[in-house]
Amino acid sequence: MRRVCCRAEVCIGCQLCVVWCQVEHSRSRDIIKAFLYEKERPIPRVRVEERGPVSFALQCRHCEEPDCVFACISGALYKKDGVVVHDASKCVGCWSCVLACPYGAIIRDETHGKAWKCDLCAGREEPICVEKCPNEALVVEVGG
Amino acid sequence: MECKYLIIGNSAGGIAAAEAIREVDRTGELIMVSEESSRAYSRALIPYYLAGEIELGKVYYRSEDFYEENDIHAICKKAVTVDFDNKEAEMEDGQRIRYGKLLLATGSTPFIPPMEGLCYHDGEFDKDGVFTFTSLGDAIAIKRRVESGSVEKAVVLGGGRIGLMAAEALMRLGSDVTVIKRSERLLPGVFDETASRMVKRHLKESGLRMLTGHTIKAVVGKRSAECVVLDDGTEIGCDLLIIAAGVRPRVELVRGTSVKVNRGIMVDRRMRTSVEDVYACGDCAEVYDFVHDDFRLTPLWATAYAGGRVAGFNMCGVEKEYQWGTNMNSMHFFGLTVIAAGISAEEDGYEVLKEVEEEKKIYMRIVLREGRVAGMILVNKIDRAGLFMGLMRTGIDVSPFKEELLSADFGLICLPEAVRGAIMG
Amino acid sequence: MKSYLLPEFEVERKEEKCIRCQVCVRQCAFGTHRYDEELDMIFSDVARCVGCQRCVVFCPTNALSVRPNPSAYKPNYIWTDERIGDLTKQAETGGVILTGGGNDKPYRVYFDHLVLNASQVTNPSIDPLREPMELRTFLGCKPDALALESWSESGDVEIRTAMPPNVMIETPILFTAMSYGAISYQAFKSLAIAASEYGTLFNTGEGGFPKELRAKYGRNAIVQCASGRFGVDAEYLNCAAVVEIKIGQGAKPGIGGHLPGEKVSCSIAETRMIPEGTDALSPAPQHDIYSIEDLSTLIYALKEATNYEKPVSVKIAAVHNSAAIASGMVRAGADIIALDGLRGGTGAAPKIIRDNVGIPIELAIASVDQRLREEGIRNRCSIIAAGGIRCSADVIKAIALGADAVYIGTAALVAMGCTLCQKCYTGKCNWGICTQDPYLAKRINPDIASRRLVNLLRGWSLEMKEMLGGMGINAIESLRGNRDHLRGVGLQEWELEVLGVKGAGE
Amino acid sequence: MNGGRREIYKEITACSLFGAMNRNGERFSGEGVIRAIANMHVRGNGLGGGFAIYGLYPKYEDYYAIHIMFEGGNAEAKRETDAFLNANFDVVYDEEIPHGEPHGARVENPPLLWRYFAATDKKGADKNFSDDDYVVRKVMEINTGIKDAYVFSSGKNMGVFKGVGYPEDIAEYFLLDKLYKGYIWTAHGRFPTNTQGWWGGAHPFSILDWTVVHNGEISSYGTNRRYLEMYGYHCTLHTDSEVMAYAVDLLMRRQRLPVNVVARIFAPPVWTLIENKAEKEKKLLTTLRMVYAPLLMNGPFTVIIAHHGEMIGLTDRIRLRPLTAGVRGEMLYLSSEEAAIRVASPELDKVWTPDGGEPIVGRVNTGREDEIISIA
Repeated sequence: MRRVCCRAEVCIGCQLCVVWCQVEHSRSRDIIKAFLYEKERPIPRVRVEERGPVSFALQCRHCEEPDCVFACISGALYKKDGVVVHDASKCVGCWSCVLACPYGAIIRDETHGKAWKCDLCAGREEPICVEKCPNEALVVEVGG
Repeated sequence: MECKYLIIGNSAGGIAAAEAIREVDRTGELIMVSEESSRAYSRALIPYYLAGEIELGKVYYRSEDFYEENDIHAICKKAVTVDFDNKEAEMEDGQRIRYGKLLLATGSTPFIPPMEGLCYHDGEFDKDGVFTFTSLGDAIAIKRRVESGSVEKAVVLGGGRIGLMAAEALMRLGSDVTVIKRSERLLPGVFDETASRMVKRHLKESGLRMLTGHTIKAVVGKRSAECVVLDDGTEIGCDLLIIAAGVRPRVELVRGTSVKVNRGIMVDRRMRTSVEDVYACGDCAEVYDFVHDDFRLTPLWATAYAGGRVAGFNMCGVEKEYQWGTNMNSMHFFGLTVIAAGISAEEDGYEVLKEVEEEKKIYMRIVLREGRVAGMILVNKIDRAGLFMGLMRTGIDVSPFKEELLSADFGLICLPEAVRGAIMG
Repeated sequence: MKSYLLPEFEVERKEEKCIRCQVCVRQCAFGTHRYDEELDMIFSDVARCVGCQRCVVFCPTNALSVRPNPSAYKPNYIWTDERIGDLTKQAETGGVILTGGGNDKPYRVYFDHLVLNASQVTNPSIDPLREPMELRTFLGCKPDALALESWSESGDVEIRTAMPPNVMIETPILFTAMSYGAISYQAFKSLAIAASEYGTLFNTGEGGFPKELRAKYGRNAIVQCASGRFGVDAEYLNCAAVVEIKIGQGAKPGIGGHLPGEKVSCSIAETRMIPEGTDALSPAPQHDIYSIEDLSTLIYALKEATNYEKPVSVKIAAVHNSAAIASGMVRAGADIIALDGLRGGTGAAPKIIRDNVGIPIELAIASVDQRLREEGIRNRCSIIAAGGIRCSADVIKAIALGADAVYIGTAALVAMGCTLCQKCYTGKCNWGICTQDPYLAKRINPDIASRRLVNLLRGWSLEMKEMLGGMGINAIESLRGNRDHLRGVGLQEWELEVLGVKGAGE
Repeated sequence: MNGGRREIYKEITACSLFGAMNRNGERFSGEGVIRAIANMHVRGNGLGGGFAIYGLYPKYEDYYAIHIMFEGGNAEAKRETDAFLNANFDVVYDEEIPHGEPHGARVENPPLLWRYFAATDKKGADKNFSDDDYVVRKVMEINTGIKDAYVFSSGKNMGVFKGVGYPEDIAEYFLLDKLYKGYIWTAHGRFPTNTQGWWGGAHPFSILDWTVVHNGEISSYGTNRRYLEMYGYHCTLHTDSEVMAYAVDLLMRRQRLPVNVVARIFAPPVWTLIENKAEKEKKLLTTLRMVYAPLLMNGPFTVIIAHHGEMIGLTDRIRLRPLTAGVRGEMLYLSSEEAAIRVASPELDKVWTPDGGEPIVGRVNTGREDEIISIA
């Protein structure tokens, strides 16, 4: 299992993880282009929950027994090498996964009728949110 | 033939069980028997296919090499009997397969209410243009008929989830669709009055004609269905009739055997039937419902998968209990997303939190039982559904923060720190 | 009342780079930035900006710059902008002007007028990359001589002299007193972690020592016993490495302290042993110390309480007669003399005090060291110099003048993120250091902050080793009081004399 | 020379040190020592040389032999000194120190050199001082109080002879090979680095019967000096060798620390080595470094320290200056160069280079086996 964990005690709620997640999943991967010049702003796969002084970033937990995978009617979600993978080309936007995920970590893209979730920035050594978190609140947890 | 594991059925439950078995036992001989002569597909996707939203290739649930990769011997035959004493199943062609453990994942069959002028036998209607809508075969046949250009008007019997999705698909394909529905309320037992009203309005605005409070008395037509006659005598012409009046568990393999059957095959929380080494899951079984704390039919893709997984683990000696499921639906009708789960429609004896914005078709209804979430209906604002589902499943007392439940940004953050820590690990 | 104050800063936002992510909005506790949903634009109210640069650093597109407001009154050597600003403030509030940080007025920084020696030709400089270079220092009283048990040359020698307690530090740099309450728990803990990782000490200040940190960081702690006596009990004293009596502080000699009740959270209250939400008032004097004899009583009370196992330090602000006071302190039993100079920092002090009271630390070190030597009692104490130590060269110069070690405060805060905006007293530190607001305090991640602090200690230590090596010295003790390695530049005769150094070229 | 080839005319950064000791305490002539130090001629430059000889004045062995130089033959200084000595000592004999012709010996501007043999004559509060402490105080008083007078030797039955010139010239000037015998001879040839050459500034430096010859530069001078000042030692010569002599006096004579301990104070092991020692030694070494940190002699040095009965050789802890030891029979030799030892004694039983900070201690034979101690 591999996942991004948030140490709430040092999450400062700056939302830079959200910003950089969007950049990483944009067409250009350039922050200014992604936000100001690309037609569509990418959907962040991380959300920051905040209540008073407490905040934390939340993304797919890549569960051991992933409810979203069980619920997925299309086979778009599956588990591979300890990671819950989402094949967007198979996703039909039925939102069964949204209903199943107890963390609310699956994000709906209503425009395209696709679900999105943390893909651990496949292809990057370290997910960008972890790399860019200014307070090292986000860490990659590897475990059984 | 002989095998360690025999799975009858090749849909969600069967696949889940096979996958679970392979997580534990890479080598034990595993045979899957299915009468449908194709690789596993997702039954839940057939409306999408019919509507043209996805191609046929995307209907398949697992990759082409799934069986090979998992060392599964897939046999495309219909199992006709099982000799539970000798642990042997017999195929339609007389082939016998001895098994060590058996999983019955036989699914369900569509329910066809009696109608004059229509005969249904062995999966076949005696008239052209009449279809059920539960298999890929159904969808392909309907699609072929629609594409041949002969369907201007269609009638769908049944206003449940499948009926409505079939209707929507047909409309997208250009047909004029009428839905005949017996009850006044949409999805009774799932929707309350408000949800029903809201969805109905949406369906109407989307151009769907729905006649509620009616059944079809007769189907008229020589070779082909040409017209339906309702219980009040109304006649509605049609080129296509889809009967989507629900499903019944498919239990003929165990009828009259020592395997106990109520409405469906009875299983315990480990998905064991009353006969040793015989398991059942999915639509054919009465599985545990954690909200009601009893065993009942829950013919849903997700519960079938989760149940099959538990069955698979138990079949290869890993003890697991199933407590995953309840009635839980994520639906969408003409773009309106609706989620309902657990005890959603009841009022009496429950505390109900709700927020209604009739105009915007926003509805959030959370049903609490003794301070714990027992059910919900969400229209349009469904993003937090999983959290509520999680709360339902964990049975956490939400009364300390129940005011937060309906807030726009409700999240794990609203939970007491200890609870949140336990959930997030 | 309409305020006539000029905004101190100007915020410039490059619209072509602003992605409206609102990170700046969230980062500013002073509410400088505001997002307007309707226009999808962010506006900045410059009057609120304190110039802490948090938003500038955090803006992911570098769209922001914050710089001094170019608006200024007519240039006037006497009535400067600062003077006019202060007058305006007082006319509007009728109060004492508070400030944070250290004295920023252009008093002569003697460190900048002292230059170091280096070996050339006759005496090889030592390469610290190849040769051992030792910074280990012991703080505490040393006997004048050691009596040894065995005279035989067999090598088996017993020490007969009872050694007074000493504390070992791996580099002669300590973190000065900054209390939990003045700084956030996270910042406090960061200092503790860094001190323990690097093998030096941090000072709890007068706000007590949170119990859960004691077991792990006590051996690296100097615990203060100050005029408010907050959090002082036997366990507090005994968990530490050194006990320090705080008489005065460089930023506000002769002035007490005041932690307002709203900052006294449950945890702070417990640590300080006062009711939650009450003001924590530190009186200006220690009310049981009105003389050297009284000081001696307290020193020995603390030694008694700690079983004579810990050095007792006495910290004073560097003032006119520090040398004489220091002599008295040593005779009163102080094992360590901490001198806090004119440029020492604070979380809150009346600006008029901060900017006008005390003497520069360099002169204080020199005069105290010289006085103690003249009296033959320099061995009996260690001297820790504090107040405006900005870099490793300052440390080296302080030691060459006669200090055993230095306290750093502001430098450590800067390492953690402080940008010296001097708004500590507002409790809204955007860098999470000088605040008790949990939303802001968590901006200090002790993992990161302690790493930054350790890096600072390592960097300075490496530089010190380079400088020592250059002088042909491979152990810091050979620099202590070694004023031959210093020369003055641009100093007057009396200054050279007080410092005990020759002019450059002599 | 600029633009030309490098001419090897001088070994720079060098002083020459030499010491010889008869461990049976038998007195020997300085002829071999003088030849040995002369063999290292190129290490010096003629601006300083000197000798210390122990067992020098058996006839006056109970009296302090006080050697005093009067700069420029200052008669007023001599008068003042004589009066001072007469007031504070019983002078039993005094004379000009015998010497040859300056020109012949190639020495320049010799001061007036006088020696006094005297016992203390303590009065009043001074009676509280030991004889030795009294002498130290009086020496400091002459050196700091009487212009142009400088006591350069003040022990019993020993003496220092030094001046500006090559050591062999100094030996010749003082007729050392002809007039004297001793059981320890130390010698020094100087390459002055930081101070101009004058007769008093040559090595050995001495106080009472402690003498030091030193090669190197002590970077910790300021620290050492200011520490010694607290104990009443005032370094008038502004040379690092002087602090070494006073430190030796403080630690070995006044505090009675054994030489192996003193070596650990002057040249302590580095902390990483101390940490690996057994608990007891670790504690000792740690305590020594704590208490005597200001007497760590930091910087490159080799030193030969002598007093009655003992001769010690020591280098700094990272051995930035050379020291070689050699043994032949009862003779112990310490030298900057092995070649010089071979001049004095072509055959050696043993010759070795001690590690940095490791003292070589030779003792007059007391019947024990370990007359030469070296601490590993």
